[in-house]
Amino acid sequence: MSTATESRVRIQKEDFSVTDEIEHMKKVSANIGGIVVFLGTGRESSKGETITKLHFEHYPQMAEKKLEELRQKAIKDFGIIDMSIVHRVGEIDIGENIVLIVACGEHRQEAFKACEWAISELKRTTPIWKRETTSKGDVWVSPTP
Amino acid sequence: MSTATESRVRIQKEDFSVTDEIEHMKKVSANIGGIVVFLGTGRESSKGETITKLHFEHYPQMAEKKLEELRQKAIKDFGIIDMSIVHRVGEIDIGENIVLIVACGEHRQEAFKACEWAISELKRTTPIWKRETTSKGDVWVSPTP
Amino acid sequence: MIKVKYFASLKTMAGKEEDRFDLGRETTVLKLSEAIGKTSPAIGEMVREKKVMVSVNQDVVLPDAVIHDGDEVALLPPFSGGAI
Amino acid sequence: MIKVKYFASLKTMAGKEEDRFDLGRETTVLKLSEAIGKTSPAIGEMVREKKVMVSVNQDVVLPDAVIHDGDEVALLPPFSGGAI
Repeated sequence: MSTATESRVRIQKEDFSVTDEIEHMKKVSANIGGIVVFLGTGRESSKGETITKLHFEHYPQMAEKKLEELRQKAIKDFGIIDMSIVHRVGEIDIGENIVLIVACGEHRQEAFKACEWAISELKRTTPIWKRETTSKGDVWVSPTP
Repeated sequence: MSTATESRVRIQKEDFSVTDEIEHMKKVSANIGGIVVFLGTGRESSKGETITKLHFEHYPQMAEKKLEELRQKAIKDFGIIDMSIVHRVGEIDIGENIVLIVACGEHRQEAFKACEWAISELKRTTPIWKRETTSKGDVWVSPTP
Repeated sequence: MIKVKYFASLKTMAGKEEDRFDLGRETTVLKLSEAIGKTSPAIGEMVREKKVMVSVNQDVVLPDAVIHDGDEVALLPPFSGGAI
Repeated sequence: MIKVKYFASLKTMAGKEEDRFDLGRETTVLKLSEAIGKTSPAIGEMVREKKVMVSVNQDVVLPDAVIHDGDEVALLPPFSGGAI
């Protein structure tokens, strides 16, 4: 069901397989010992409203460029072996995968730090926007920390 | 290839599928928004020695009991929705999966904290031992922080 | 010509995905916001009040940045990717 | 009878997975360590020097814990699970 391609950062409509993404990263080095993964999924409620659907839009090219910058900074600043990032766009149902960050380190400490930094930096710097569909209609969402 | 059973903590010889474990956890609640996963894998080298094989042994029943205590404490102390833990025992090759912790939260912050705490607590409290096979023979490993 | 791209809520407000403006060889974000304001006053104002970020050729710029003929400008509402 | 289980390096040292000792209705970790020491002096010493943890019925206990007839005792070298 997935298409873990050669590219370490991707924005795509299709779902991804967490297992495939991890197995792909494992091939990078035999010294990976700790892999920390963040998987963001579609929640059913937000600020008391029931959400029925999500829609993500991105600024093509700029979004990919920001993700690649983010990946390279994570590798350099935290000393991890590698990182991959996949973000979906288009319509996404509740419970479905939205975003995946895989941080691979020799040890776990740096992988945890890099992964947590990366998701918060992604939200801050990557031109992607979320629209929520609730019973009250469609709303473009303001950022959350 | 995996057998994601009903049990949230397991010690088993067989490999597991990260995707299956996550999908199993997603069914717990439609309010899961952030999932943080730690996956420990077999590294090729340790203190300069090349490792050819790993072997894990556990104290049956006590190890499972400790993992379940750990899971319940993580849920209570960090306010996450749920956690699952799988640890493999027996022979494990380089690059293979060893241990998986899946922490599911409404938000990512508590899931990161709970997952990082859980792996370090597992190492401290769960009766599991690692033996490394190198060119110099077999060595039972002393704990690492 | 300068190409201006609208995203998310701004696309809805503008009623279109992009616009083109001829403002000579060199202009500023402020002057561009006034040109946009002629058809979409609310958007022009949001740019001047820094409620949206502005990128030029896919790099976020400061409000006093210079824009050249042929540049791609985008108006970027606050980002909200990354799930929760 | 008290059942004593050896794990990891201790299993290698003892040359067996478990042992049984008859020490009456009630005994202590110290007395048990002396009984073990008769056939495996090094292990008895490790217990007394607290180089291994001791569990009784699968709960880690302090060195002055009382052990009852029928209990399952385990000698636990420092744990090293959890990959890295």
